[in-house]
Amino acid sequence: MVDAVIKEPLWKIRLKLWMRSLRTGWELFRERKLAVFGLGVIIFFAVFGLVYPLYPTIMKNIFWKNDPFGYQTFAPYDPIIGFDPDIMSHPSAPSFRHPLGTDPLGRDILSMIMYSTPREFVLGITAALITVVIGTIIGASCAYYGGVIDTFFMRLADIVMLFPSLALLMVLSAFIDLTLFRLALIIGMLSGFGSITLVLKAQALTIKVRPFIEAAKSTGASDAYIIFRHIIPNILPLSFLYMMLNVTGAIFTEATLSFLGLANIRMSWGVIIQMAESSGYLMGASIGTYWWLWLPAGVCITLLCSAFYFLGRGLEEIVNPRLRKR
Amino acid sequence: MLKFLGKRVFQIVILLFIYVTIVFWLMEALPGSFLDKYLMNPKITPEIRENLKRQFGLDKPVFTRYLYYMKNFLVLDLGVSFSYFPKKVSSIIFERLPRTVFLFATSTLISYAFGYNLGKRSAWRRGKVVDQVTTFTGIIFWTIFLPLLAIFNIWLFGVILGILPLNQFIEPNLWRHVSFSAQDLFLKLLLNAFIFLIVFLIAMIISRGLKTIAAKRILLYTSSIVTIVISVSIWILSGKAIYAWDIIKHMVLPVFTLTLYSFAGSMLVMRDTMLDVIREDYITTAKAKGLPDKIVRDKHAARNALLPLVTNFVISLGFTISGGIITETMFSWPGLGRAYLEALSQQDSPLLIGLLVFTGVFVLFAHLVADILYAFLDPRIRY
Amino acid sequence: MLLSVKDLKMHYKTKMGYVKAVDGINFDLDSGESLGIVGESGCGKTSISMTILRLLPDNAEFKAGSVFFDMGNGPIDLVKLDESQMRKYRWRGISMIFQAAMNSLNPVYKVGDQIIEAIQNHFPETPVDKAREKVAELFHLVGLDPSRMDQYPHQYSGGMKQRAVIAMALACDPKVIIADEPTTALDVIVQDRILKEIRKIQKKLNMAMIYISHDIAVIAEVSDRIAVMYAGKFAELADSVTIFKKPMHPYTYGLMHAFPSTVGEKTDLVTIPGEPPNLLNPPKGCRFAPRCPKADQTCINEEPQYIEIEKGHFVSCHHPVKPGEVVQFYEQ
Amino acid sequence: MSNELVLKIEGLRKLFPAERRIFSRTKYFVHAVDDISIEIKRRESLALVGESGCGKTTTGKVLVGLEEPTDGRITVEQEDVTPLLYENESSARRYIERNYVERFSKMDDQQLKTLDGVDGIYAERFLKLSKDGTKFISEFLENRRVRVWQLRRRVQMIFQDPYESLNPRMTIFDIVSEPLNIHEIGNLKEREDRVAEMLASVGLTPPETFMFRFPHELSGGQRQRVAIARALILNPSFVVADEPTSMLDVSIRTGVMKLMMRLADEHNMSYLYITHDLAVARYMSNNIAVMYLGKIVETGPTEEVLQNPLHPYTKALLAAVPIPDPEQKRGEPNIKGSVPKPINPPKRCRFFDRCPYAVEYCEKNDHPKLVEVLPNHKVACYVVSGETK
Repeated sequence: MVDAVIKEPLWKIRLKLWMRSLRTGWELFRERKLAVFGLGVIIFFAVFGLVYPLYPTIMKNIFWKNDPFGYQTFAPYDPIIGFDPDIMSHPSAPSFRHPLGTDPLGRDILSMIMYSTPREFVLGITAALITVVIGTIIGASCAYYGGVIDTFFMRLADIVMLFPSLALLMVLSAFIDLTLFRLALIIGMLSGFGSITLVLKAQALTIKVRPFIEAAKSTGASDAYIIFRHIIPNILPLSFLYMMLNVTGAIFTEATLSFLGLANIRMSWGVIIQMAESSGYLMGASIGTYWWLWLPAGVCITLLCSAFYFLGRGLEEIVNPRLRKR
Repeated sequence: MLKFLGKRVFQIVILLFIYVTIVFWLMEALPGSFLDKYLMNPKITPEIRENLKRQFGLDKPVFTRYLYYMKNFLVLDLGVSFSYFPKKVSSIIFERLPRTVFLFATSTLISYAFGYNLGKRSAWRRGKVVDQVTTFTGIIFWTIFLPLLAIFNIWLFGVILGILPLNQFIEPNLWRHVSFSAQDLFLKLLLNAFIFLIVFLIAMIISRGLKTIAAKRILLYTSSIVTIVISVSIWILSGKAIYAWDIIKHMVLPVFTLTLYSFAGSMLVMRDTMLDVIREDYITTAKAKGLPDKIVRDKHAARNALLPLVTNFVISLGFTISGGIITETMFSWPGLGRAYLEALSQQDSPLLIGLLVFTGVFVLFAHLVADILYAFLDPRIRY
Repeated sequence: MLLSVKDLKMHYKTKMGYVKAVDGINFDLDSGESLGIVGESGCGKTSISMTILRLLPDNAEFKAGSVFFDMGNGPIDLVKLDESQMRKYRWRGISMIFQAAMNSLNPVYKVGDQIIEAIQNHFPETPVDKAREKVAELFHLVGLDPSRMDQYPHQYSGGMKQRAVIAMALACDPKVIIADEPTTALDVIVQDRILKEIRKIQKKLNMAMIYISHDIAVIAEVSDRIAVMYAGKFAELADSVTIFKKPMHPYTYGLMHAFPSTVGEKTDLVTIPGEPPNLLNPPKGCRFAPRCPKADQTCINEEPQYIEIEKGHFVSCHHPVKPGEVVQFYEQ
Repeated sequence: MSNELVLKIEGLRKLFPAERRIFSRTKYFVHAVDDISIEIKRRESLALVGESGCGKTTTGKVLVGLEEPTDGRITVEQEDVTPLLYENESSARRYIERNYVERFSKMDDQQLKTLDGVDGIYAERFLKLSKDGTKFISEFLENRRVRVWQLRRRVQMIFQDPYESLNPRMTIFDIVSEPLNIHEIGNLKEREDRVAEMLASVGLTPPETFMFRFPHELSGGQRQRVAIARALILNPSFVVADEPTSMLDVSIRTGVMKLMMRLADEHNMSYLYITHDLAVARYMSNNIAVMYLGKIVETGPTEEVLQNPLHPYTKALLAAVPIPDPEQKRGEPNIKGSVPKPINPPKRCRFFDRCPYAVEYCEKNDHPKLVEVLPNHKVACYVVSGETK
């Protein structure tokens, strides 16, 4: 053959193919209204978190124009050490100055929520990524090799799943200083070695028995080649889907731990609610009076969690052909 | 079947052994000890501390204590609690167990009944508005931040509507002068509910033999109404009805919250499996046989989709403790979850280990039950 | 005429447009007669049966045509019935043996009960023991041990499931049975036995049957008349001997010569070049034109009429093959 | 050269444990393939015919190294490749020990010299090493890894299901070039050329329009052509084809069949054509072997066996094949029952339970051996070979 058959560099072709599959995926995805809603909410929160640095500046230029000194000293929009001296009693109800009110320490709730947003993302995605990487590799290897490796990891998963994860994290919080990253790591590992391995292994098993694996084997492919070139690419969509669902779990766990005051995180949505609870604003009739202390943060947790869940389920219908419409 | 069960029990015992070991060493690794808080107390001299230490068995080396613990565990002795000294861990657990289990059993039962029905309908009308709306609300409730839901419910029903008590197990003012304990009454209530359940089940089994649907309904309704009337009158006659009512009233809000939270999970599971089943050829066959839609849906599709739901149900019952922590904290409900939180803050390690171990046993037992149930529901599975 | 299908059209709606799965199908069926429909995968042959029974998925759209069915009280157009009336005709009038017989039994119910269910659905006054008798009778008929009716489907072998499904199809004494690939997953010897069994029962009960298969040899075995389907339309319909000896449509001709046989001389096999068209947008003229060696400009532009060339021999082709003519398919 | 044997299987056995036990030894085995012998000459093809579960696919899988043989010797082009088919080296060692060293050390030099065929080659080598068993084994296993690789290049397989045998996440180029990739042949440019050439020769022209498509964008026939291209890109001397056309539509099937025949000619290779369809076997093979429950019951030239079947099972199989001609009437397949599972089969003719001609003799004796009844036409049946008298 004299002519070059492939006219473009290979990477360019692959990029094109990739873009094309992305586009068809998006076509399918667009039909799932709930998933699009989820994606919308996620994008909203991402933007919400990203514009945080602008928020104090804007507020300063509107409300503190005449008192730059006070703004400097009390840093009224600082999520951790802020205080607004011009308001008589804290917590104060939402006003123009503080769109979501202030907490008992005089901090601006909106700035607290905004400040926490990127942290929730980082935590959720890190934890989910760890989970999925562990789960995919172990699941694929267990399915492919079987035998001792399989038995070991399956029993390990059994034991990990035996622990009520929240209770275990609570115990761990007593001797591990649960910072954001450590928490992400632990949550990620707990679910990575647990249930997700089972699911991904089951999927990998269905891949393993398909003839193209045998075809590769009969050509002389090594075990690692088959696992990484054939099995993992085929379970990757499912892994990605579980990653989305795991983000939900991780954010939820973090919020609960923070709410119980067991995580060493200075500021997060869970911490905001915990603040309200520990200073007694969730008791009896004051619940309704001081709604801004718990409602916005709680709604944020719920919304972000469900957004990732919606996204995950939307993806599931693309990834899992059995759920597609005929 | 027996062979399989034997194998499974053997597996469970080994798993449990490893689990208990891990839990024990995990607790040993906890920094500090229960006695640390007496360090600052001038009234407790070092001698007394030594004495306490000996009493608690903390003077022996860790490994001896581990062996000791395992030996005791074999005879189901979970040791003595530090903070409730000299109460046994097992007695604390069994005192609180009924409250937690009742809370969860009721809410799980209700939510699965709801979830089963809703999931079934939603899958059958997939893609329609009904389906979209149920799925949407389902996911929102499934991912809702549980404390938020609890606070919201307290606010709505306790504060705004004012029809339900906010939290706690009983109203202390009411119970100040009574001679009997709330626990006793609660157990009797449980017994009552249990009897009602049994009567209902028997009526169900009998009604299977009946020919017409009307007869079935009459039998079910009369038997349940009669039992309810009899038990209510007994409560009134004994004069304890207001106290019983008090307990029930306190239970409504936590049960409602938990039901709301967990019905979504079962509904989504039901919907997903149902969607799988609907594509099967036997569903098309059933339709081709000229069966009405409702029968195809209920008898053919839902029956097959039931299997994963049942496993899910049994296993979710097993996880009552960790689920209980938040709910019980929010509603000041003195159950196992609260006990766990208290034990953690008190560093009462025997109680902590005991609670974790107990959960483990409970979960493993639930798995076993799920296996057996599965074999009954799915004729293809013969162990 | 027991069943008469007139200009039946049913399309599937997809994002890319309409898949014209059934596009103008005509045929008649008399009682006691068996009609075979042969076609390649994806030509729409299964959709015909689903359209007749109105068991279509959500995205299917019924376009046109009518299905006249005579239960003994004059022909009724099934297309015009509402869902609850239609239900009465399913199984009692027209029953089916499904493509994947292995999966058409519900795994959680006993086989006998599933058949009884069908009987009691259409004859609600039948007592259970009467129904059980009927099932035992049916089991005898299809060569199954009646004691097996209290077993679950997973306890049956592949061939037995197939027989049970046939018994189920016979449960309400239907006038017509549609058998969609009734033996595809089975081994040759079992397949042969079951085909003979069905044929025998059909003769005995004087039922009408429609066989649907991709395997022309199987169809030849069991049908009196054969319809060859190509891309949503019938290419040719005639009695089975004519189809084999004097095929008029080039596609039929190609099929006949593409099939290897164990008997007779080892002849050269014909290869029909190309692939069947995509039913999303089939060729404008004759759908076989792009693969046909006899195609000319007319074939490409004009759709051929489906006409009765001889008595009982329908062909839709502009240039039918003459008897004795050798069609030379070009190789790829 | 044309008479050269490409593949020779002697006494191949493959047992699968029918149950798994942890503490005791397995007692029940499925005799999937039980003592079969096959020979294939270069450029000739053998069809292995039988119903599902008769062990024909297992035989093919053993040849390409997807299953380990339990027993028997497999020779590819005058080389004993059996040690290469074992997963671990110790079983390979044991095999050589048992099959060569023990046998050869019992013979004297004169006897060893008279051995012919493959045995002769190895006997010569054994003598050269002055009958040193350990040396012989280590030389036998020399470069085992590399030779396993080379074997994989020489023996390839085409699978039944064109929808399942191609990885849905790989492009056609990736799939076809995968063997080159694994065997590290050529650089990217050369691989491209070879893939393009191969695609063109299996009829996927022009190749560049197909190279970067995904399997689901192709039709069944095109996919099977891709699978054939993948199998042939390493220029194997021998291909195991496991029902490659059974899932294809008739109008496409003949094209693929003809393509396979043409490629066999062009590439000088042979097929082991596994099929359940006697009619297809007729067109695709020179010789045929009919299998029943792990045993070959009849073998011979294809035309001869089809025109003159001798074994009752072959007769039944032939009678059951539907004929695409409504006027042709054929006999009833007069055998009883259905295929049993070959779990620890009793020591008698495997076909005894279903055989219409079975006599007491068939039950009393072990499964009959293949006997040459007509020239080149062998049958394993006591009744046919006349042993019962």
